[in-house]
Amino acid sequence: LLENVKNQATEQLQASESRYLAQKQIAQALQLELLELYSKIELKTMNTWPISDPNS
Amino acid sequence: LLENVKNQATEQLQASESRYLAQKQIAQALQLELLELYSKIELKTMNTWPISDPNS
Amino acid sequence: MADDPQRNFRSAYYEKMGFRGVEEKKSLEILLKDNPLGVVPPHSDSQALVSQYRLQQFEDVSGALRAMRFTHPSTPSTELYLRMHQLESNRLPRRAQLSAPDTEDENFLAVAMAMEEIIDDPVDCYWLIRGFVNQFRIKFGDSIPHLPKSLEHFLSLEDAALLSYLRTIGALPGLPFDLWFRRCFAGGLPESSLQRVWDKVISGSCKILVFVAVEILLSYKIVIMGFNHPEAVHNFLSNLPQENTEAIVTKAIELWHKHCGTPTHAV
Repeated sequence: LLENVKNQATEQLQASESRYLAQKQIAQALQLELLELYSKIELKTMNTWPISDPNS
Repeated sequence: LLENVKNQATEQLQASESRYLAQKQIAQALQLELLELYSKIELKTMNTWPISDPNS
Repeated sequence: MADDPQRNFRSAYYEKMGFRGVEEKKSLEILLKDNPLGVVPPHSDSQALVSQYRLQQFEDVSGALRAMRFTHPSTPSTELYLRMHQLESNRLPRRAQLSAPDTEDENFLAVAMAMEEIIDDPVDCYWLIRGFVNQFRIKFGDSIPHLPKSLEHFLSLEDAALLSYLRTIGALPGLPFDLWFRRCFAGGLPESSLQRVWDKVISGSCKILVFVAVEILLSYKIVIMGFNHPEAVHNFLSNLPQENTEAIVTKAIELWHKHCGTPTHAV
């Protein structure tokens, strides 16, 4: 019975872990996209509107 | 002992789930931020360079 | 026992706080004892894994906030904790609409600041704040709006004259209810007194907050009855003298026992 409980727990934990990792991949991709976008905006801002605030 | 193993497993699983849920919220927040930025870029593009491609 | 007993010790505590805190009676007390030696954390082998998960969660959330430029390396830690908590509970404001903290944010920040004085490690500290705030909301959210009435009730039993004086000068609605019942006295009581109150809150009673408030009023009855304006009462109670608080808390706990018996589940 103990073995059984342990196995079950391990399986659940692994499932949770893989869900976490999947979600983390997504967030990482989004974060990269965000970075890219920020630098694009700032580049444009620098090139074309040197005075304006990048966050405006 | 069995109780102990079960408790341990529950604690681990809860911590793992919490980590997963946080990651999920992160992805959501990043998505919202991206959406906002995109719409900002498009707005600027429309207003100032009507011909140019927003992704350029 | 690992090399840093304090850390394990806290891990054990915040675990209780996060998951089984309501049943634990002495949690904060245990946590905050000066000498944790001899206390073996439960399930110490699983602690490592749990700590690792929490560290990752902390880094994931704070990292995302930095990427979104909500925070930067010099953001005060309490503000970081606030944003982290907002992100985790899906209440992060839009960055374009960031405004001054509202009352709820201020309450969170006050709790965070008090917790930070107690707990050094940022991961532990955030975990404890998060646990405290969430647990408080889930467990007592419905009771909190009734606490001012409850205060009136117990004050009428303990000192009807004082109550009627407060009523006469119109000071009742202006009592610092946010400080008392939403911040749980964070920022209003010195650390050691605060810990004793929070310990009771964590073990499952928000009614202790009422009794602390009653005892504060009773202890400063003469001062309070010297004020004619509600603002004066409010200002005094919002900046309470810090000398007498241990005795006030002790009396409050006695009062709580008196009115609620063995108040394990008195809400």
